[in-house]
Amino acid sequence: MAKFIEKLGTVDRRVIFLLMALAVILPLAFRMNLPIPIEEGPSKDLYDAIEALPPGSRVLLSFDYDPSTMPELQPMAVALAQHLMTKDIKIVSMALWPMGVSLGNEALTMVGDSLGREEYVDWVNLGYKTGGGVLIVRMGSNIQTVFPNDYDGNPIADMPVMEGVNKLGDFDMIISLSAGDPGIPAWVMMAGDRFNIPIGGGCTAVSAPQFYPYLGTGQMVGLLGGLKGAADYETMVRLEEDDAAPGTATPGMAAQSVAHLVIMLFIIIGNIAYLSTRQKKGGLR
Amino acid sequence: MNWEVIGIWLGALLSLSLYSFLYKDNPFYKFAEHLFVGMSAGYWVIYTIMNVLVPNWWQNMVPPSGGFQPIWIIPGVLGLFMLFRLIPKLSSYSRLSLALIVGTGAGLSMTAMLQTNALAQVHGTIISLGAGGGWFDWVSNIIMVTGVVCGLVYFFFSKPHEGVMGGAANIGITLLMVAFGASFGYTVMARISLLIGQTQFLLFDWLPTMGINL
Amino acid sequence: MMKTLVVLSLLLTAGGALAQGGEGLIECFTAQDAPNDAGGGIDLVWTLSLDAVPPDSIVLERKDGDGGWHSIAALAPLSGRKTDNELENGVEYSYRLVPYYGGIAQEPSAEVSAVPGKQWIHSGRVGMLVILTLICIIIMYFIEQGKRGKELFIRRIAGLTAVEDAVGRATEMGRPVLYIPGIMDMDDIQTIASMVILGRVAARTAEYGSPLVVPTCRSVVMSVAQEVVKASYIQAGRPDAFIKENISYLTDDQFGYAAGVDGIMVRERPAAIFMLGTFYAESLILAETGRSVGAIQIAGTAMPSQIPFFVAACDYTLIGEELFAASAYLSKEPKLLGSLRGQDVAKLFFMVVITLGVIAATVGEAWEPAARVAEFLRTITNVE
Amino acid sequence: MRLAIPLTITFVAGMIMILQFFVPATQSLGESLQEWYMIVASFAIFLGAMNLITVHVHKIRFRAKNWKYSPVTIAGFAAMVLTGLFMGIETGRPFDFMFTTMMVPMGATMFSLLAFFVASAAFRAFRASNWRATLLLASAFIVMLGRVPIGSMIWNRIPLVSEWIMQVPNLAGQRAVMIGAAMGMVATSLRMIFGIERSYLGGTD
Repeated sequence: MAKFIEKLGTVDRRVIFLLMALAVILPLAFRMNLPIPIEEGPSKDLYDAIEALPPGSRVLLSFDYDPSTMPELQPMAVALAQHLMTKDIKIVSMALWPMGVSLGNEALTMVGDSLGREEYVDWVNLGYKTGGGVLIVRMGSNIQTVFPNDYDGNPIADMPVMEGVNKLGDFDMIISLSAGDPGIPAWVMMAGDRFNIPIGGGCTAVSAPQFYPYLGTGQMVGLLGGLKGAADYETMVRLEEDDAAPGTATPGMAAQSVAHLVIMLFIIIGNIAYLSTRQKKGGLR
Repeated sequence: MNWEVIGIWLGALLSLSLYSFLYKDNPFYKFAEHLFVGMSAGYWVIYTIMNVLVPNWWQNMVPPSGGFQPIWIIPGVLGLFMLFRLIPKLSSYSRLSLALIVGTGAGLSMTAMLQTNALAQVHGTIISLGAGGGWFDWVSNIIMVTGVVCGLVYFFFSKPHEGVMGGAANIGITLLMVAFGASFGYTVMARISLLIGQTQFLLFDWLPTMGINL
Repeated sequence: MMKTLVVLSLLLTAGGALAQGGEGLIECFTAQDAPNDAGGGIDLVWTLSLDAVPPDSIVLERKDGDGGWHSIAALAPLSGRKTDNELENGVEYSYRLVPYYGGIAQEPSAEVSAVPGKQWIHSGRVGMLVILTLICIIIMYFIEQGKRGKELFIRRIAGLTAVEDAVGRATEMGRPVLYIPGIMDMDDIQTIASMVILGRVAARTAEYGSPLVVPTCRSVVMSVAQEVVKASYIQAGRPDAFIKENISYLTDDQFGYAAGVDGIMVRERPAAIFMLGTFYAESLILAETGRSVGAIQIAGTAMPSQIPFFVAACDYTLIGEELFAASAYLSKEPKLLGSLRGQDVAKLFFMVVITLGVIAATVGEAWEPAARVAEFLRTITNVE
Repeated sequence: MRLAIPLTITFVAGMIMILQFFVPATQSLGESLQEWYMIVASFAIFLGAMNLITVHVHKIRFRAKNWKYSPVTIAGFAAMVLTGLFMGIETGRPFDFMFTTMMVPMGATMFSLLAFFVASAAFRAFRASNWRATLLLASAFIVMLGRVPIGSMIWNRIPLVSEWIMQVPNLAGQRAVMIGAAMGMVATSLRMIFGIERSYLGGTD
């Protein structure tokens, strides 16, 4: 037995890989389901900040990600669009990542169609321009010079949704769904800090800790972190709107939990094995 | 068989080839890896031409509405200098372009870093230890402030970490370890999410094309 | 603002109140030059009277050169502010607001005017300017001190003492050294720091004679790396050992790059791997693969989110600022050591500001003057 | 003196960028400079592409190890560039098709390899070998528990503890790293702008 435990401590990493694969595949294939409790936290903060906006407010939604982070960020895009549109908030969207344009369009069209919101009146997608932080600064003085047309080439000047929106300062909130650089830091630095616009965001779980300082200093009003954040938001939006379309984040959470448990189990096994070897060696470090 | 199915199969086969790397390096991985490097390099070339060089340079210099803006010759020439690296005799011209890139980057990040990563963080740390009111808030605030200060002591390079300095640096690095652990733990979830996304693709998009419906 | 809204909505539900013209409806309508801009902007601010029914919309009009009024924007009734942009500096502009009820224009508000101009100093950034100047002076002073030959101490940095061993080990095993400079371009300061360290590492590999492989994710980085390594080999008197092809470009794509570098790792089996620069998600893909081929790994980055992965998977990790200290440590060049000393003093300054600020804020809860000190420190560290 | 001109350019460009941050009146100058910089940096992509192709042609010609895969790289590159240049990049064109059906899944797959690597790294690195490592292990473990519903089933305070770790010790640690690194970056930028650091230009003084 002792020998077996010791062996576990140096197990080939391919065994770990195999178990991880099973931990994800099985719950998905058998559609396991687990409930999600909602607690106070950055996800709730973002939800509340949007709840506090009056109807007719204007929000800039920036899709700063690409398909590689879709599993986490796309459900957020859908849930946010759902929330904003139900509240009659106008959405102006754009992308700092080229691939974000079509992903954002997918989410906005889907939600817009289901809620009967019209493109150019209730929402618009300005598309992508390169430049990151620089682009944002330029939008701070004038949006039209940066985006004369939307992604489809329609001039934005005559769109009802753009009425009264000339520069970043005219937005009531900016939300960036961010997978890396450029993303939330650029918005916080170049828009939030410079023009005093509340910044909200969604990001992959990995980058969330690095944005906690922004939450602490109030540079951001709220944050959705990873699939958990997306599932939180989905749940909150659905509490409000029973007929909202079911999200994709919630089923994934089950697989998530099982895989988490497997990793934690590994850590425990690794430590038991380690401690038993150490004892054998007479407590040497 | 239609294009959508072909697309799903291409994606699935390439994904599986890359996953095979987890077992060990093999011809499937080598093939997918070489293809990925080549295709993505090609993608970025086209992307740069279509999204930067054409709209931000060419169309500024020769606007579609007519006319010619000579000022835009300068960045064009500096850009070409960059390519002079391919010609050994002229390669030193590329330094001019490099100088512009580095200078702009340095100036921009100097102010941005100081503002967002230093001053905003210092600003956020100037709190009253009693903020929040309860005894637990006191403890949290003290840990926070001591943590930041001791963490900074750890990054002192010009003094040996001995005595009081050593003690503080020790607290600092300990706290950094807690932070790294937390950050790691927090991330695990995201990484699994990605695997979930890919697994969903294989299970629910690819398998059905073979008539397997889970 | 909140109160206005509440009162307004109460009035709305009560209904019945009469539509009103701009004179009585719009209060405190002011125009002034937009602050901290490059000119061409005028800020217009107003509030709606609490006693009136809010209009359906408000149209902002500007008086043009010919003396006529022209509508420049239709605004939501509760917007309360608007900046008019792209005006000519130094020219006086006049504005008025016209409320609309049910599509019918009412009496316009009183006229206000302002002259747009550009500002020569951003009022919200003066504190930062002072601090930046101070930091720069401190750093430059210590660089001068270093140049003048003042003896400067530098503490041991574990990851860097290992550089020599790692390169030596690669030579003994007859395997290459792999250097990964991160995935960002030359405008990134971490990449620049990485290039400086690459120069030092190349000096060692030139001396020991083990091949140095540098795959890059950016074209500019590739050409800089070639220059830097070549210079080191020439300096070490081994220009013949410099192989330009070993420093190559793979792709700008983050994961395409990761796939390529993973391939290089398993096929070239480097004995030492350096990962220094800006890394994102690819950090652990590279570090775990490097680990599996049994290489000594020295990593370093200032990306807070990636440091934990390097700590977990590498033998040595340069944390944050240690990456920037590396070039000074490896070269022991006096001006770089001086710069490092200057950075320390700058950090000391921030520590003092934090400590003073926290004490003042804490004491300030009971004693007013201390609170003012804390407020002052908060103000100078606040940047708009 | 052949470094004098590049060093001057670095100095001027750096100073303009700093100036435009503090002096609103010079903002447009900074904006043009950044536009230029973007264009210049973009030209370099051809340099990289040339290098990639040369390296692989070289491999094929000299029958280097694994040379048989080099044509794959060249073909992939050519396929993207040629379809992009001659058939357009709009949705539905071959360029876009190859991008969405091949590159995107490959990128996502490489990214998702992390799930496996995170597991193996955690298994190996998180050992209670000394008290500091134990702290690292403990904080990682608690935060992991706090991120899944099972955590709150074990003890309903776990999400709160995990949140506290993220908001207090983690925040303090991140701040220390950020402030320290910012000083390193400011000093490095300063040395670049004033030409004290110039090894990136190649050659020696």
